[in-house]
Amino acid sequence: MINSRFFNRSELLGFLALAVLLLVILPLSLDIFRLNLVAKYLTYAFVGIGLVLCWGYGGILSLGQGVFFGLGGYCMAMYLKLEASSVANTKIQSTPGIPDFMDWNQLTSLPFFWKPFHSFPITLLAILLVPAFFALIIGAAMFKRRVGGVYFAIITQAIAAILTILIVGQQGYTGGINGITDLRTLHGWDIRTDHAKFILYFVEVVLLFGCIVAAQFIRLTKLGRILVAMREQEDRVRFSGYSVANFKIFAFCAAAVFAAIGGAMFTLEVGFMSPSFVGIVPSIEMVIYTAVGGRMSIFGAVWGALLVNFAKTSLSESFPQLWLFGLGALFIAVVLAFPNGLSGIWADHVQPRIDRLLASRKSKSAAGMIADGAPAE
Amino acid sequence: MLVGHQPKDFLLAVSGLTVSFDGFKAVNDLSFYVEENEIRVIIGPNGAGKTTVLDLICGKTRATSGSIQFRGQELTKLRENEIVQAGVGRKFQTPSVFEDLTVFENLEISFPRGRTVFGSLTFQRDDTVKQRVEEVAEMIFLKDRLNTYADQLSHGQKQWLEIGMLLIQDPDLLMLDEPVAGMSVSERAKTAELLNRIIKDRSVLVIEHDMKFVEDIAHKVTVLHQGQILSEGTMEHVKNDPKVIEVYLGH
Amino acid sequence: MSDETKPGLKSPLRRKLLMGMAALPAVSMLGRPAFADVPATSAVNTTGLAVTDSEVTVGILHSVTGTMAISETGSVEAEKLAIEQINAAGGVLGRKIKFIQEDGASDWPTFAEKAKKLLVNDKCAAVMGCWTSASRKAVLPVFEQYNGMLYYPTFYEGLEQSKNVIYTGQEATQQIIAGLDWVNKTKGAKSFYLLGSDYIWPRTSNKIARKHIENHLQGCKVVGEEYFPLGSTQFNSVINKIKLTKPDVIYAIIVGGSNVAFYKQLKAAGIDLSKQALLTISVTEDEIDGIGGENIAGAYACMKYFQSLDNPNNKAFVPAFKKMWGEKTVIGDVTQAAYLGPWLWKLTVEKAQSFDIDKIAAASPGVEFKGAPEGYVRIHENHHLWSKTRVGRAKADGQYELIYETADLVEPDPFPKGYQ
Amino acid sequence: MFGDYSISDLGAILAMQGFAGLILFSVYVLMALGLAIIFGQMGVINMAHGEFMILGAYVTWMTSNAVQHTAPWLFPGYFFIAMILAFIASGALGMLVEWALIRHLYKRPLDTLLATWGLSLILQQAYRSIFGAREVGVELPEWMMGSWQATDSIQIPINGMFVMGLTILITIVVFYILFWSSWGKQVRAVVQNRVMAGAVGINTEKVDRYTFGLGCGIAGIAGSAFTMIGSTGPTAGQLYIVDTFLVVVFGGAASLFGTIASAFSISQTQSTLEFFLSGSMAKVITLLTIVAILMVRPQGLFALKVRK
Repeated sequence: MINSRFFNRSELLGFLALAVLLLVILPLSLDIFRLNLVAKYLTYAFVGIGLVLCWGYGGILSLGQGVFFGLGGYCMAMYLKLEASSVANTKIQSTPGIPDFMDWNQLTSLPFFWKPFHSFPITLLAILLVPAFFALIIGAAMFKRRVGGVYFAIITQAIAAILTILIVGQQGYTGGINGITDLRTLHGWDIRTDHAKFILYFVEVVLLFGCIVAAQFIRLTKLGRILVAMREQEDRVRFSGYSVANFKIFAFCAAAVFAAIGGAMFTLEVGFMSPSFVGIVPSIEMVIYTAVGGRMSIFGAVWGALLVNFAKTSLSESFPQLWLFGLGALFIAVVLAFPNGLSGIWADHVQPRIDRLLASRKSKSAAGMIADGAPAE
Repeated sequence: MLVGHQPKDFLLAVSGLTVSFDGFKAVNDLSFYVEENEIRVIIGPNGAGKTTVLDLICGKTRATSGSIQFRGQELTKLRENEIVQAGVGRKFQTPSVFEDLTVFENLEISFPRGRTVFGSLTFQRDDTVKQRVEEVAEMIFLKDRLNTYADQLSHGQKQWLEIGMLLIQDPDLLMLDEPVAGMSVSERAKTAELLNRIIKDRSVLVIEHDMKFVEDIAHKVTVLHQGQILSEGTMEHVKNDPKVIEVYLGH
Repeated sequence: MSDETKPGLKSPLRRKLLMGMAALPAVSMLGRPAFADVPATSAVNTTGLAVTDSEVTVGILHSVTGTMAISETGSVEAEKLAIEQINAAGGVLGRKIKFIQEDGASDWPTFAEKAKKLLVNDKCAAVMGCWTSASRKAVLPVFEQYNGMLYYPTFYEGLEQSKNVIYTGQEATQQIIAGLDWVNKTKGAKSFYLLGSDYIWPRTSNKIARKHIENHLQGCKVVGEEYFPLGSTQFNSVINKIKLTKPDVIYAIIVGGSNVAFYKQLKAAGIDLSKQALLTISVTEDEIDGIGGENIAGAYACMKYFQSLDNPNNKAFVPAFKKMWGEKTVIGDVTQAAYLGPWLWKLTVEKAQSFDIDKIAAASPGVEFKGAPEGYVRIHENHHLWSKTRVGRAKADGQYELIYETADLVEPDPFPKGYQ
Repeated sequence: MFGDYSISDLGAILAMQGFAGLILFSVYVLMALGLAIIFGQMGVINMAHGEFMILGAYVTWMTSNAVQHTAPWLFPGYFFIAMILAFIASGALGMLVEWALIRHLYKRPLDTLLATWGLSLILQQAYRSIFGAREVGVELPEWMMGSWQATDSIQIPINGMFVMGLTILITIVVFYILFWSSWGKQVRAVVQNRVMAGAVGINTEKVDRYTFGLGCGIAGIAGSAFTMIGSTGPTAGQLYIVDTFLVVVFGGAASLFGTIASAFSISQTQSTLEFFLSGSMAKVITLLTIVAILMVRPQGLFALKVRK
């Protein structure tokens, strides 16, 4: 029977390979500096997983994932900033006990929407719920009215632009273009030390695997199949008795929550949050990572985020001028020749050989099937 | 408004239905009634508005004015999925199946359970589902292809699959848009056999050009012309209607 | 297409040649320092920095790609020039400076990431870098955590002070107060219209300007204050408002590409800068290159350095810079401040007789650099520089002519009382 | 804020403010026309549109330098040459891109978005490598600077009028090409039914290529005109892209008339808001309004009602 197992064989191999790489090989072989870089790359993998669900499976291309990444990141940053702005730490300010940038902007008390972020549980809830709520509003407004495809992409892009201008413009409340910086401790635990970075890395990897499993679960339920069905024949789904809009809203909200978790982890790993992760350019870059990894593959998205960012760091260290040429060309190549990205190449060219080598007579893997199907549009 | 008819008497009561696209009235003040277990065929020349009528009933196109009552429920105010849930099934002219899914999955999606977001997340593929899917697959001659991805089916098989997807919905009113178009002769015969089987125990609204096929199945025929009813009645009656002859032969 | 119009093509090639030449003497001296009194490495480097008997490694951390590359190029060039000159003069404590350059790519986490690389992996003895406040804010925790030393060249909003940073540009009060006093005194200006790009430096600077205008200048008032998104190119509405309010002075802190649009539209709207006083603290000679001298001629800028300064240091500096980077390059305030970084570091190291960060941080206050192109500068206890404030008037050829300079060095005051 | 001013002052401001809105309107129309052709007519989402504009700006800059060095007597009129060259350069690059990239993606509109984003990265870096990271200033002939003194208190910028005149001219030409020329009929035929158009003997590939080239060429002219009011740097194109797309989408993608109407309403809203609020908030409110209206009316202001 199809789909009777949670992971099929190649997916299980992919999962194990990733687990060995992230949990054993990288921590053993990299110094803490490089490991922290990997942790930074992996925060984009969260966004990628969400994009696979909503773009690869649901056919909804959002160019505004930076909004959710940013919302999650800002929620976390607000909590950390409040902790760093204790009265003792800020006694040279004219109003001690509020974040430094508020003091510079003549605020004399904490704005109301900052107050809940004194509490860690509320912060955790906010990281998940604020972006989900935001996505729900956007999604409900757009999908109920059947705004889709290109229009959805452009409107999400506009929303990313609006949020950036707002954050930059309201610097007394948001820290402006500098963002929220100088974050120090989480519940009294100094997150800047090497030791903390090491632990945070593992926390993040575990969360990432949690998200992979959650995404895989969604993919394997009937909802996952409806998403695929919807991408191809939206009307047929509608005339099979489903509210297409509700399913799209769900996929969009799920993607938003994944992105927000990534954003919150980003704040913890990097130690600050700024509007430069909210805008259009980072949002499109997140789509690029996903496309390069393979928009149809959850693991592909993780690999895409890792490899593109790794290439970015190493190429920009040695050939800063060439980096943008390389990225642009890579991207065009992926779109033109390999619409399913690295995972498509793997499924089309590498996996069959392995299968032949193993002389396996099993039926085609699910990943291979998807790669054979029509591209997303 | 409906003199002499209680809407309850009919399964489907279309009255005064009008839709205009930029001033062009594709369907103009159309009224007709379908009874329980009736098989109604709509015929008419190209551009007569046949497909538009089905689009209007299933909610794909919104009516400019008029009403569509299904078991006394006003359909023009419902969304497509609500219309389906009310018991109206629709097959499109070109086969629309989910090519990236297997035959089994195609049928399973149409199974009328777990149609909400939460329902689909918790949907279990239990024995009832499997049984029903296999049952329908057998009817549509695809029993041995359950694990085949739909993009590998032939054109005729896709048509069958789509009919099967409707069948598993078990609608009270089944609307078919040229179900035998584009089929080979042998497929056509098989399809006719299939249709004859599935139209039992429910009302059916069919658009078809194949007159032989129409004669075989139709209880009543409605002839559309320029968005309006030209003639309605038994096949015999319609065939001999001078207006129909005029329109069909006058061209 | 003449070569002159394509500085971008020309300079990389030239740079390579020059770097190659600069490397030659360093190679020939390997192993044996040229100067007799070179202290032992173990004595001057107790914390494991990248210092050998013949070499010391510093980092250069600026954006060479992305939107900020436009601004930061000049700083990179100035820092490389200073390093080359220091090496030619015998290096630092007898050690040649070797630099590792990293690209911040106009992306703040990348700055933090590269800063960490320079400190942790490369063990740089000092880093010259950053331009925007956002990038500095991003790297600051890194420098404090790993105890590095950053020489930061840009004029900025103040409100910061760190043991691990030497601010070679002006903090806000140094740039603003003397300029406002001057325009009030000599031009009799009473009403001011404040403009800025929408981020922290213009906002903080305008805040200081407003407080100074309202509290310290007799009978003066602010008649308008406006902010525009970064990159905005539409200024017609605010120009109309300026015409409506007829301020004595337009006080403009607009940055980047928006400047071009602002000054072109100002000119096109019939505002003649030779009659309408405009004072800016954000337009250096670098920006005029893009704006076009004819569009901004007549405007006043308040800086600490102009390329046209007439003093012996600058007369040596400008030709050296042009020799290295091309005849067409211009030198703005920040470029000069970036040039100070390596020199101040060298002087501090020699004063401390050590490369250790803690000793440098402690030795910095009081370090004087008499060879600065802007004239004499000195490091304050708060790690900012004592420097003069100057007012220049823009000419059509893209240069400023010096109109006024403060008699004495102005004390840096990053947390100005009464201005917050 | 109006307390201190006389009625005539206010009248003058109102006139100038209206004019500022009109200039912004012209800018939006120039930006959006090319995109409206490419996106509205061909369905291609060209994220590199801004870079095509910047190419036009660089061509103008090079022309201005070349003319100054070789034929200074030509300088007062060089702008016209520059615009033609900008059109040719951007148009030619556009046709090359269509051939190399876009034609493989007509069936995947969202993928054109991704591919052209890659292209825009490459173009940005190319500009940076060729022209340097710094912004370049284009010197204008003297007659284009300054303003026309309409009354004592009303001054109208000459280059603003020039941009407006240019916008009207280009709009007329585009409308002529698309709606009255036989080539325009071919374009529309291909847009409506590619297969059918091919069947009746229209060379659809050629039509696609020239349409794309035309859209990019107009972007080049827009970039050329922008050197009068904006800046020219490698990444300046990115600033325009969201605004441009919103103008086109808000107008109703398939309708050129809608593009113009939407450019008008957006520019007037923004310039009025700018007068009462700060530039940042004006921008936020304008964008929010557009997004909100698009949510209520996703087809934009002017949508062709088509039978689906």
